Amino acid sequence: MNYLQEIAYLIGSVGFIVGIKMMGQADSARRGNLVAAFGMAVAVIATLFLDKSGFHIIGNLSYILIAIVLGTIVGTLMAKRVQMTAMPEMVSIFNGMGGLAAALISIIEWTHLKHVGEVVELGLYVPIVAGLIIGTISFTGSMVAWGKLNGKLGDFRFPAQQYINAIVLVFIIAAAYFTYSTGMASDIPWFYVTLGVSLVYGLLFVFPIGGADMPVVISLLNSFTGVAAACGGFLYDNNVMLMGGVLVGSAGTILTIVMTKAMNRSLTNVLIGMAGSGGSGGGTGASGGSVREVQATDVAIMCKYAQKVIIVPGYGLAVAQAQHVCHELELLLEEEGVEVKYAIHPVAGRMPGHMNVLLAESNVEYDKLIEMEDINPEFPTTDVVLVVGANDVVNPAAKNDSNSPIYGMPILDVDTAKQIVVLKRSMKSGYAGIENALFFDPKCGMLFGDAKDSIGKLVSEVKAL
Amino acid sequence: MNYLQEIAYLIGSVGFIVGIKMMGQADSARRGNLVAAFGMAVAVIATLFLDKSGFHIIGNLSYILIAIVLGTIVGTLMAKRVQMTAMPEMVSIFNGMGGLAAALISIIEWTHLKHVGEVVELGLYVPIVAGLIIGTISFTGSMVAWGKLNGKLGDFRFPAQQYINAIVLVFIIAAAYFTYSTGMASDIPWFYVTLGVSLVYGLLFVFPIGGADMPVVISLLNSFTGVAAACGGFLYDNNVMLMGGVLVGSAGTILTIVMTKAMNRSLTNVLIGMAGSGGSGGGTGASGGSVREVQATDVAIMCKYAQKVIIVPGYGLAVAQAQHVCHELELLLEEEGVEVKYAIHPVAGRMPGHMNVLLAESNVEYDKLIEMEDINPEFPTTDVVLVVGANDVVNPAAKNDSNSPIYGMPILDVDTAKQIVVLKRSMKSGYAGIENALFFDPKCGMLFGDAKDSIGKLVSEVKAL
Amino acid sequence: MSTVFQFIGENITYIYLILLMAFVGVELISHVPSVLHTPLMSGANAIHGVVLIGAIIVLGNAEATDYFSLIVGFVGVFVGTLNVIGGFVVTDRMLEMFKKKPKK
Amino acid sequence: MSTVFQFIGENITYIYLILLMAFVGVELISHVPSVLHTPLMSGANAIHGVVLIGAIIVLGNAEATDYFSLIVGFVGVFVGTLNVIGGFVVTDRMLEMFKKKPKK
Ligand SMILES: NC(=O)c1ccc[n+]([C@@H]2O[C@H](COP(=O)([O-])OP(=O)(O)OC[C@H]3O[C@@H](n4cnc5c(N)ncnc54)[C@H](OP(=O)(O)O)[C@@H]3O)[C@@H](O)[C@H]2O)c1
Ligand SMILES: NC(=O)c1ccc[n+]([C@@H]2O[C@H](COP(=O)([O-])OP(=O)(O)OC[C@H]3O[C@@H](n4cnc5c(N)ncnc54)[C@H](OP(=O)(O)O)[C@@H]3O)[C@@H](O)[C@H]2O)c1
Repeated sequence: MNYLQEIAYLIGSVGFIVGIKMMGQADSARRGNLVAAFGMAVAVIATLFLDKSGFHIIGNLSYILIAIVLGTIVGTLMAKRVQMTAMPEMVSIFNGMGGLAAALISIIEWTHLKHVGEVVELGLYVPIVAGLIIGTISFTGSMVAWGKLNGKLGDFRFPAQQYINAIVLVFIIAAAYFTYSTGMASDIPWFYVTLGVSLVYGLLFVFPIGGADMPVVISLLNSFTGVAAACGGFLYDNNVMLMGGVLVGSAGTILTIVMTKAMNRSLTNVLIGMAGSGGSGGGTGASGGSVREVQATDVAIMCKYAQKVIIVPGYGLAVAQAQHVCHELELLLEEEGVEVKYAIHPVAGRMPGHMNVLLAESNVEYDKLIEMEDINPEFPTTDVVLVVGANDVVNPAAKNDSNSPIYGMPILDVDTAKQIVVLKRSMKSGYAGIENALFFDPKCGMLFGDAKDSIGKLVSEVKAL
Repeated sequence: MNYLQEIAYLIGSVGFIVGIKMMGQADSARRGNLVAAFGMAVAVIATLFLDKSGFHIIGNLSYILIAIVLGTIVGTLMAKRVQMTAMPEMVSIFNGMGGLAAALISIIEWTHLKHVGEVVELGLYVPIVAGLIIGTISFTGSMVAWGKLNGKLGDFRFPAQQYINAIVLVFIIAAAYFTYSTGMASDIPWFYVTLGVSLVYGLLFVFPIGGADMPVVISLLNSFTGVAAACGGFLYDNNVMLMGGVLVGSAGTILTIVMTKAMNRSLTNVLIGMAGSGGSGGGTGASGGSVREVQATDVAIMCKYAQKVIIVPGYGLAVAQAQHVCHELELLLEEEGVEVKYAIHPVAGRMPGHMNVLLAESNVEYDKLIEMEDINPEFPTTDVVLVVGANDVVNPAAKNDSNSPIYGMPILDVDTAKQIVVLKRSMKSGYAGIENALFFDPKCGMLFGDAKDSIGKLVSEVKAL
Repeated sequence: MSTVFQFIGENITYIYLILLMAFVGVELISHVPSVLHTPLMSGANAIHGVVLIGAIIVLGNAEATDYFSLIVGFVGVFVGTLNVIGGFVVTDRMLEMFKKKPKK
Repeated sequence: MSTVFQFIGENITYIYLILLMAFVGVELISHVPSVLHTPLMSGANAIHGVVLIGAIIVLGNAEATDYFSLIVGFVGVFVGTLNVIGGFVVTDRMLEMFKKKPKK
């Protein structure tokens, strides 16, 4: 009955790979998550009840089970209770917990080594200290990201931050080296110095980055925690930890890069904190042309007698929590025989898939959410485009103005439609902090006001007509 | 200086992976091939001059080098001399050589085992016999494929072929088992029986499959040879053979499936030889409507005064070797200010990428070859479509007629263009052996004759105008 | 230099495993539609919770009198479980919203 | 059953390597445009020529008097080299034709 544990770990590893693969396609994504969870369950059970020589119940089983049960209850409650829009915060917390676990493992293993004497084996030391440093950075970094996402922490920049951060990083590595070279003999507890400075580094690393870039940061810290888990795999010669950790490490890194690319940014650009102003700050635009303000009544008439209406949701829709009333409007127009679709820009909102999550929450059908490439050819045959709290994703500067910071980003070609109505509160700019020439387009009318209020008015006007 | 060989093998393996990855993108494909070749060179050199303990020149170096030099000369000459259109045949031969090499290795290792006595270790025997069987099948199968591709061998079907093939396969496995269980003691040389029957199976396996399906078969045999190479990797505990072999085994299998999918077939469907008639046989179509024949002069006028002409190349273009004159026509029209593009259907011709290879040979610019998804929206704004020796890939039955064998295959939507001219020799059907309603479309004119002749006439007419 | 070679040589299998797994990760993610980025991030987050297994091993090996290891290990298992369970549940909730509604 | 388990357990690293490599192969190919199928097939064909290394090992280990092994091994190395060299050269020729021409 040997080798059962190895086989269970193999199943776990394959479960992770297949799970991630399935999660990459919309129709199998949810099952993919279950497959990965199944792999995890197999691996955990194999750890509890097997060892290299066969069946063997692990020590301190009762404590372990209590901790697992507690963790399960708390984790489930947190995950179930969280609001849809607060999901990234939740991911950030859980990510931090993983980093913390990795760091705690390293701490315990280190204290065990104390009994061994002065010389530490390199093959043992490297995974311990790497797990410590990376896990700790991931932990405090995630906590800061969480604080920023829920608005508790603001941006915090200090002069020469990049250089200071680099120096701190060098110091961590030096401390880790001293820990090794002096072993237990030194007066200074270098190991705990390494720990302490890593904690600080995690804070310094995330603090200067703009709040709106947190999804990217979380994805990066996610891959850090993966690497920390892989260190544990080395340490215990445990294949499933190694495989799972490396998989998340590499997948997370690529995901981070893909995410920044979709926002037309580079990773370094995000990391050294060159984000836009975050949120709806920025200059008040008042360029050459004049703006045409429209009233809800007019818009209601336009929509009701249109053949085809496309709704372009953006960050403002999320801020205003206007998704439900937006769905109401959609249903109402459909009853009137109007064809209604949503045009989903990949980076509309503040996290990838933000709009899908939001609209799905209000029960909009998945088929109605059309991705950018597919909807762009449809605008010329569209009578009315309603731009609800979106700005950068419909900014023609991305195409025309090679000096614009968003130049080159693919956008939704709303200006080819017959009529455009923009729902926002003011002429303020969006995330990128730049003006939008679309608003000055003669075909474009502005319906000022909070998105939820405006759409609410549209609904009652359409009903009243 | 230990471990150098392992590191070289690692470099080789990574070279293979990176090479395949780069070969998957048009702009890096050629460099990818070089990367893979570099990986191979490193691995071969490491085998000649290193072993597990460091520098060590392999025995019989002179013989080995002679064989390598001979192989290099012959291989290069063959590869350089072959006509573009005969490339699949060439690949087939080389693939067979790989299979043969794997089989020869197994034969030698087996004769070495003879000295060991009656009991063979299972861990040694399995890779030897698997390499033998798979390598042999790949060898004879590839030779048949080669013969079919260059027209030396016809299709050859016999009753109940699937069952006979299955029985032969079972017999191979039984013989392999007897080889193992009786060891060297048996009167019957089971090992050589296994070899012989495998040789036959390779023939039986490929004979019934239609000549036009050979690209698929070669791809499959390709993955077989990969697996045979991986067996060698097991046998010698050699990582680069293992990795390279497994990579080709899995990549080849998927490639085979992707290829059959592009042709709207299933792999089983191909393998049990249910191909179309192959070539331009098939029924003579004469459905309800009437056909409009046109003359080269008319077509020349249409083209010359068009704004935009799209050429749809098909198998007939390859048969007629009309690529060069086609390019001439294209240049001529461009001089007249006509916009000319080529619409490339993924399975036009008889091998994937057939049209690209052919047109590239005649120096058509890569930018002018537009893939199906991208060109389909352009047809409505096109004045003249020239369908040159293509048939199935423009057959509207794939969309309209759910009983048609090609129903569901994506096609080029030429019928949305303003005018269509089809260049072919007769009303005969194409590969799928079915009628084409397009030819009866009022917008469609037929210019009968060999494609090379017809286009030649068009060229002189356009010049004369 | 030769110590580096030796290190690589001795851990060659690990290196193969890590390299291959890294390739798998990269290839799996490169072609994912951006809509699924957030759920994927969340799912990957749950997977690195496999570090829980390390915490279990630590706690399982702690002596009955080694209160430091027991307490820290207990916390480790607890937060590790949080990562795993919370991660999978949140991902499931996100993905639930992508499911196609049955047509009325 | 338990012998199967034992076999798997003893060769677990091989199994990981094979599985991962198979995943890599599948992922690498799944998204390839069909234009490149033939060159890719040809390139993969050249790569399995790595079996040449096995032939070299066999010929390298053949005794000076073992004519059977010498001859068969020689043929093996020869055909293996054909596969490798011919494969890469043909692939290169195919891909040469895909290169973008400089604009006139
Ligand atoms: N999706 C991601 O993963 C992600 C992550 C980080 C950054 N980003 C970036 O975020 C931007 C997303 O573009 P976007 O077009 O969705 O948003 P945006 O360009 O940030 O514009 C949002 C607009 O919504 C309006 N708004 C705010 N609150 C509103 C309310 N209550 N009612 C109505 N309107 C309201 C604001 O104008 P008023 O103040 O005048 O109302 C603002 O101009 C891109 O630049 C993208 O690169 C995306
Ligand atoms: N690409 C691949 O990998 C692959 C592999 C295997 C099978 N296939 C299959 O092959 C078919 C390819 O479609 P296709 O449209 O390219 O070809 P097709 O449907 O086979 O039609 C070719 C047409 O060319 C004409 N033709 C033959 N020789 C000619 C000549 N010298 N001059 C002018 N015309 C000539 C023939 O008509 P006439 O005899 O009247 O002249 C025939 O109708 C698909 O069904 C596909 O599934 C493709």
